[in-house]
Amino acid sequence: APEKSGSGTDDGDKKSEAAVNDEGKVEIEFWHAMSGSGQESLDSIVEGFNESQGDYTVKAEFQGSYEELLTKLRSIGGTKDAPAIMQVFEIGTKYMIDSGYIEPMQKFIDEDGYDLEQLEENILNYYRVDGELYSMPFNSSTPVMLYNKDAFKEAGLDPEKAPETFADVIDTAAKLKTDDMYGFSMLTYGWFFEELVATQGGLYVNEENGRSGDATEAVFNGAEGLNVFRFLNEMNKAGTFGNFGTNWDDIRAAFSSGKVAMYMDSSAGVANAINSSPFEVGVAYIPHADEVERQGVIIGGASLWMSKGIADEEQKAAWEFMKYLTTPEVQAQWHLDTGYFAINPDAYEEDIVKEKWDEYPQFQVTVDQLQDTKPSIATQGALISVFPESRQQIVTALENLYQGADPQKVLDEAAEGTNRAIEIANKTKQ
Amino acid sequence: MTMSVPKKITFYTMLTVSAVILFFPIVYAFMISFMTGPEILQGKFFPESFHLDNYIRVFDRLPLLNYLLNSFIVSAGVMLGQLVVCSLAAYAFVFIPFRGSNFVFFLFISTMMIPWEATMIPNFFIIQNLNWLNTYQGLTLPFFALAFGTFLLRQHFKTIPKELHEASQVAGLGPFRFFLKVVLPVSKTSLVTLGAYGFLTTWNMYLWPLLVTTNNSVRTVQIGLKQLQSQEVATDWGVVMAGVIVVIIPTLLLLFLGQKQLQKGLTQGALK
Amino acid sequence: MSTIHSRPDEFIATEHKPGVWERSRRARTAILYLLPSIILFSVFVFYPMFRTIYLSFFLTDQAGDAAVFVGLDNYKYLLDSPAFLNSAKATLLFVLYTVPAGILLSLFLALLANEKLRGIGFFRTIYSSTMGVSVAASSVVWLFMFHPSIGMFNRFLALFDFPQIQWLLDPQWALVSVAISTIWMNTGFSFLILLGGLQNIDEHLYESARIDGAGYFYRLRRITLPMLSPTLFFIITISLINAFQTFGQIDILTKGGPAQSTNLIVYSIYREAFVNYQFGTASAQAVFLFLCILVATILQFRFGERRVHYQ
Amino acid sequence: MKKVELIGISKSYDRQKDVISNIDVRIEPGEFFVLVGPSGCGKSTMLRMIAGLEEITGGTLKIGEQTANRLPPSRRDLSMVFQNYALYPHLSVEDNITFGLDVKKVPKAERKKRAQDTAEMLGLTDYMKRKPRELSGGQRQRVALARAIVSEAPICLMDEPLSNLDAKLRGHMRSEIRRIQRQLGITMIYVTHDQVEAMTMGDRIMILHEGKIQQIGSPIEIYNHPANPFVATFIGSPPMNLAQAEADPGTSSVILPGGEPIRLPEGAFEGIGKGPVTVGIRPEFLMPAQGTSEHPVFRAEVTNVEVLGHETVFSFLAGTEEWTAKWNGQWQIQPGDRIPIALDEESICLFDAKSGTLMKKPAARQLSVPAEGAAT
Amino acid sequence: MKKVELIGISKSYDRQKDVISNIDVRIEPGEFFVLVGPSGCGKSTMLRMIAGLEEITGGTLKIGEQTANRLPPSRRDLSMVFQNYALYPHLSVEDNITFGLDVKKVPKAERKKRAQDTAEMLGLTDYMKRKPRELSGGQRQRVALARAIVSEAPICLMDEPLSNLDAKLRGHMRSEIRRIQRQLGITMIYVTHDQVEAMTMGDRIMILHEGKIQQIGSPIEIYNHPANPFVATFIGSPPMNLAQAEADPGTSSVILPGGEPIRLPEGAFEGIGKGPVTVGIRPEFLMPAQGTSEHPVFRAEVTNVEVLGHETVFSFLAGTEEWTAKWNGQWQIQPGDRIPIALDEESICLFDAKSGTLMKKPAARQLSVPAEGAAT
Ligand SMILES: Nc1ncnc2c1ncn2[C@@H]1O[C@H](COP(=O)(O)OP(=O)(O)OP(=O)(O)O)[C@@H](O)[C@H]1O
Ligand SMILES: Nc1ncnc2c1ncn2[C@@H]1O[C@H](COP(=O)(O)OP(=O)(O)OP(=O)(O)O)[C@@H](O)[C@H]1O
Ligand SMILES: [Mg+2]
Ligand SMILES: [Mg+2]
Repeated sequence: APEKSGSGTDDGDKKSEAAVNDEGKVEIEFWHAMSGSGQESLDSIVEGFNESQGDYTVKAEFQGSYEELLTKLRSIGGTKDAPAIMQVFEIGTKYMIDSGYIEPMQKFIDEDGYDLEQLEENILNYYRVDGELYSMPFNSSTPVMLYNKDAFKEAGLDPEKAPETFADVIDTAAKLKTDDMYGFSMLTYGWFFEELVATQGGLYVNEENGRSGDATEAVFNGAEGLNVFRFLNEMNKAGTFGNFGTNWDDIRAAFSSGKVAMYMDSSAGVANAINSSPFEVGVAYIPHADEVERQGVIIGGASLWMSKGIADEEQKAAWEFMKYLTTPEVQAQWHLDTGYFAINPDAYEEDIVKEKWDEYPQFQVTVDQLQDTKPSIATQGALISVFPESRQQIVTALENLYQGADPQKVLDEAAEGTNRAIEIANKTKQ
Repeated sequence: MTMSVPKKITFYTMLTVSAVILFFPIVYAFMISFMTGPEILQGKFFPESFHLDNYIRVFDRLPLLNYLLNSFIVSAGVMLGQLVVCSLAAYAFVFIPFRGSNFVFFLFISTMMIPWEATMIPNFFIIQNLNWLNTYQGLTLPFFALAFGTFLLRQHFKTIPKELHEASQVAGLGPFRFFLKVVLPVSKTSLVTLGAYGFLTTWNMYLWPLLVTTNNSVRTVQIGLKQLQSQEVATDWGVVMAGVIVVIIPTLLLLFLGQKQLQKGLTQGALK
Repeated sequence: MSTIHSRPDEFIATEHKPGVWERSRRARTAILYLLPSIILFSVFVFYPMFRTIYLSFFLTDQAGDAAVFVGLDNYKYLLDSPAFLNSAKATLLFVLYTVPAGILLSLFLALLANEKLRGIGFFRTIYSSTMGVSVAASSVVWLFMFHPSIGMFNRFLALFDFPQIQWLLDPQWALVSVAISTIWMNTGFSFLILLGGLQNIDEHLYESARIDGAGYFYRLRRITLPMLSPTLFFIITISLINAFQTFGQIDILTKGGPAQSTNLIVYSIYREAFVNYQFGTASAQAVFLFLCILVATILQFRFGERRVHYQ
Repeated sequence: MKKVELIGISKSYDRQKDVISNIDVRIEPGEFFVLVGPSGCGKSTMLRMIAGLEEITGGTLKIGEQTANRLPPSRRDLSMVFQNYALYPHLSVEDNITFGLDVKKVPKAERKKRAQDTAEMLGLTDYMKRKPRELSGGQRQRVALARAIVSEAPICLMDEPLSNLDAKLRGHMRSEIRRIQRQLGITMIYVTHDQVEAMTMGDRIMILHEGKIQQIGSPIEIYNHPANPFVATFIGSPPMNLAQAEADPGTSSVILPGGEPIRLPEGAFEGIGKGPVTVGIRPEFLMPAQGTSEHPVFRAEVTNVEVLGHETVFSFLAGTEEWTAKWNGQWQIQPGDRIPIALDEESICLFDAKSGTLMKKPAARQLSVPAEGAAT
Repeated sequence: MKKVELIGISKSYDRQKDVISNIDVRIEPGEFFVLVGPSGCGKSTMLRMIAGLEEITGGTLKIGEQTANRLPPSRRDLSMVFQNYALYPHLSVEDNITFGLDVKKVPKAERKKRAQDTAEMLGLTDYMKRKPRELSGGQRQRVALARAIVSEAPICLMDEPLSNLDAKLRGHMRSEIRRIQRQLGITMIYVTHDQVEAMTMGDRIMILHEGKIQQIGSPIEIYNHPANPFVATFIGSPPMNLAQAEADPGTSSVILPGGEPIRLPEGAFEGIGKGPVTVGIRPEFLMPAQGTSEHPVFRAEVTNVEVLGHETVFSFLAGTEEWTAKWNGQWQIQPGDRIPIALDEESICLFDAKSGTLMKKPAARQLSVPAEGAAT
């Protein structure tokens, strides 16, 4: 059987030598999953850091998608091949904490007296477990609803007033529907479902969304979840819902080419939607069930983790890099390049951001939605180690729903699948 | 030999229609690689102008030349390794009849049935334990033995007239020299086919190179292609397609050259 | 490598029967040639395979190590799981869609391109070109062509006022769509192999048949196909195995959806192993797939190779 | 019954050098036409052009009344035996034989019958179920032959169809092929290297050399009046003896180099001037000198002897040339012997030394059986 | 120079029927040994066993002093011409020829020289750069031949090496092969269908029939004293005429069925009793009856005539059998003619009707040249 050198439980003191490069600087690796324009921006940030000081060099290495990166981490974690910094998606948080390969961020925050107040509270909330911050938030996004203002006008609707509740959306979608255009659409992706549940204050799993202990059961098939499925089902039955699959680019292309009038997207996709659409694009909060008050959104995206068991110098380098990342200037650039939120809200005061916002006032909406979020267990997001599998269950449930299956039934099936995964995970964890 | 004119016309028509249909996706990708974002969304076929912006951006963004070179080294390495290992094995199966030959052959074939995805993780541990992460041998060695290649060559070796084997034996050729001097040259077609196959599949590999490399030193070009596509942030299709074109041009080129070589081999050495 | 020679034959048979050593001489020579393959296969295929089989009897922990022995539970679970049965069914359907059609298409192209016509080299190059396009690259292009709103297929349909098809989003169509793109991707390779086989057929046989007055299709049936049988056998076997193991295009085109309709076994294995990190069930699926392909291949060798004619 | 006509046919494989040039010949319906020539002279090429397997690079080919240059082989209605057999390796002997009938949709019963008859004729009955690779060389050739015979096409092309058979079987096959050809009135074009086949089977023989026609005529005509030294040495085995000599019409003799003059009969020099000529004489006209001979006799040293059973062939030095003589019976001659040889001067022929054209034919020598009742 | 010895060799392809059975023969070092027999009798099989290409299913094969049953072909140090040439399609003619030398590490210069010499001898010089595919049948055969010749191995096996060559070239090749074989002292085992080759090249001939030895002996011995009717009809062309007859030692004559009795010379019936015998006579001993003949003459109706140029072969009915006669010269005989034929009774041989063993040999008939000076 393959052995993993040093299984990460108690090697706190046998720390290795720090890797030093030709120029005498401590060199650390930073594994990330940023491709496309994200990578472009990230590379320039890393370059900025390397030039900003003389002691450390960070090497950013792309390691594939979030899943692929995590797979590699699971195999290499705790060995000498492991990097100092790694980017892991939000739903990997629970796994990372349990893995034992990582050094909680809180340790450095405390040692260094770093002021966490400067960072966006609603983002930190997600990554804070038992009051401790385990990883440094990095690329964060939330869902928003985009709509075609021109289509609104054509349908005789007020383009400045987007629908807010499920019922509103259903109505509006019906009005917007034409031969060529669907009223509403949503990527078949578990994240959006989680958001629509959370904004109603609904939980995903028990044990306070897994934050007060290991979750043992999925609860998303309760009333809130059912609301979401009914909402989608109603439009789908009415033919006003367009299904554009599981691919981000497909649904975006559908919107930009006028095949659908409203859809849910990530805040990170707003800029592109505006740029590539030949019509005016409106941005709105995500809808919520009529009978409840809007709670807000959960943060999505990824955060940065630090390895345990590496040389102190290397950890120091990693920490310095993370601090650099959170500066307003860097965050401002990051926000503009990618559309992800700035984790440091001061960034929004930077001139370059202001200029941009003047040009794209829609951005304001995304930030407002985040800042309007009411902190709660629901909007903090669930913590389970089998999240990826659970999301698949949701995708399957949604697909079955669109094929005409009963909302409650598909939702229960998804919960059942999730339960089994949770059960196995708990069983195999000593 | 000769063909009547109407027959010729029929053939050319069929040839052309098939060629157009078959080649369309590649042309399409080529066209898109020159388009801007909005153009693509409008679903056009011809770009407004053939500007090279997308290509410039591709090369700007990634050390693509470096990736291409790595891809080339890895693919050529795998190709050569496969040719050597597979032809040796196929030769034994066809020309050295021994007891249990069928069994061993089937054992080989059975390796084809094991989905690579299922054994990738254990293999990754092997490479890691050998300390071969970020090395060319880690990228190439696991692919040297190829049941498919052995099978392909075996099928071809079987069509070599037995008289050739006999004539060489009488001429005093040992098995290894018969292999070198007759079997390999006579099987040029299959070797080129297998070579092309090995090269191209290696060139096109993504998951394994990604897994066993952690930095750019030996990374291949398919990883670069993946880096052009985004997950949550919108993908710039023009750039991606430009990447696609850059990545497939070397393989297409190789295929064209190989094709030429094949043609020559075919006309020269056809077995009767 | 060049040191491999046949052993000098010291043991010339006298009257008595040759000994075991002598009788195994050929086997020993053969082993020398097979050794590189055997070593590599053992390390990179057989060992991981046994590990896979081993893991299939366990539940694995988050690091992918065997944690709880469950015996055949993983298999039982799979056989009860509608998702897996659906995967198995989809895989079978996919094989049915792609293999015969793909081989027929390549055979058709190879026959076309086997004619001695001016400029045939150009067509051969075009036909084999899809082999030069990686699965990833071609999937991206096909994704585009299948696009429900801006894809060329739907534009084409619109041109003739046909109803639009949700190629990759309609569970009725998704598998077919993936199959179509897969056939395209495999065409180049099958074409090359078949063309090579065709070119190896002795021209005299055709000449003889033409003098007898055999028409094109008669020659095809009575000479080409039988003489091509080793190649056909090969390509059918390979296509079968490849079809069972399709992965890349699924990952890019549909990710197993919609409604699991394209969740082929290998993709399901991948998801189970790489995303869900359930090596136990993933391994069980892999073993199951292995057995399926094994059976298909044994059948193919038993009944297929009998009809194959080697020179 | 169809005629085959070649008008100015030529062929080049590389578009540079003609392998066949300017062939003009008309093969009559029902004729047995034999094609001979040294290895590589273009015989197979010519057959293949007639069959439509090889493109004709120049000239016109007519089959029946039709111009056939571009006619596909299948529409020429002929059968062919290939030099390398071209058997279908995947079909049994029986299926190989019936392949063509199958194509022509001959009813199954008849197909079977015809195949069996032909197989029997060729001694293949025991091998009907075998694959070609399990046959001996001669058996393969017979299958190839059977395939052509069974089709009964009006034109049949055979490329050395008997080369791998033994003398006895070959003798049998010769007459069988001839019989079938006559019976069905097939137009046969037959390539062979065998003197006996050429002489006994053909209505006419065409001799090809480096792609050019040397002579066309009936076997006896060619044997007796070879158009040039090439034909003279090619037909007849052992070949005709040749030597460069001086013609002296004054004394009515030819003078071999370093040899005595040989007086030729009256009238032999009609139309021949003094000067160099090529002298030719067939080995059988160099006879054992017995008692007092009416023919000129000379002595020569024997260089090589082959005793064939019914005859003895030996070579000797005639001036600078090595000549061969053929004597009936088994002679006890040793290389080195000097023996007296009589030369039948009437059988000498003379060729123009430069152009090679036949200037003096050998005397006609038709033997006939004494009239009925003349014998004791 | 190595001897080849076959001791009780037999061979079966299907482990049921022997294709070759119980062959015992010792081929002497430097001997030219010819193997003949009808198509399919096992000649190629025997060669292939000697070469080590076919498993020997019974008996012992010795090459030199070594038991070679399990020796790999490459270590038997022999060369072979295959019946179907077995040329390497990917190599040029030159490379095909030098292939074996290459293997034996002959220095490059010598290799080239030997290849060129051989090619010249075989008339292949112009084709050295071609691939086998671009050669005519005869040219291919010559390449195969060149490959064997050039290797100068002490044992050489040839399987019908001249079957695709024309008479002239064949004559040339015959003497060349013989010359090389003598010069290098090669032990040659040579399969042929050609009577002339068998008679002129072999030191000894072995006649095989259905896998069994019929006779081994020098060519003339076999011609003159065929061991049985099979050999008698197999060697000699046209074959010996046979008929069933009654021996009557009392009158010293044999009586053909429905024919007159033929009186044989004194002593012919030594050891032969009254009863059925097989009568055999070679065609050349059925002579034209000229004037008053010392031989018995009979009249027969001619059924078929072949005029070969230097001789005429015709068949006629002798009782119920069809016999052939061979007369020198070109005879004007038509089928249907009744002609008088003289029979050289001394040349008759008698075989046991059942076992087929030769009981009466034909009279020895050695002709010799008149002693030096006897001629005019
Ligand atoms: N591979 C084989 N399997 C079965 N039978 C075979 C095989 N090879 C040859 N034979 C049979 O063995 C017999 C002897 O064949 P062989 O080739 O030795 O004949 P041969 O004397 O060389 O004839 P030919 O003069 O026609 O070449 C033939 O009847 C043939 O059909
Ligand atoms: N495909 C080819 N390409 C080039 N040259 C060829 C080709 N086929 C034949 N030749 C040449 O053309 C000439 C005539 O060949 P052909 O086969 O007609 O000879 P042939 O008279 O049948 O001889 P043989 O009696 O030896 O069979 C030969 O010199 C040969 O080398
Ligand atoms: Mg020829
Ligand atoms: Mg033979």
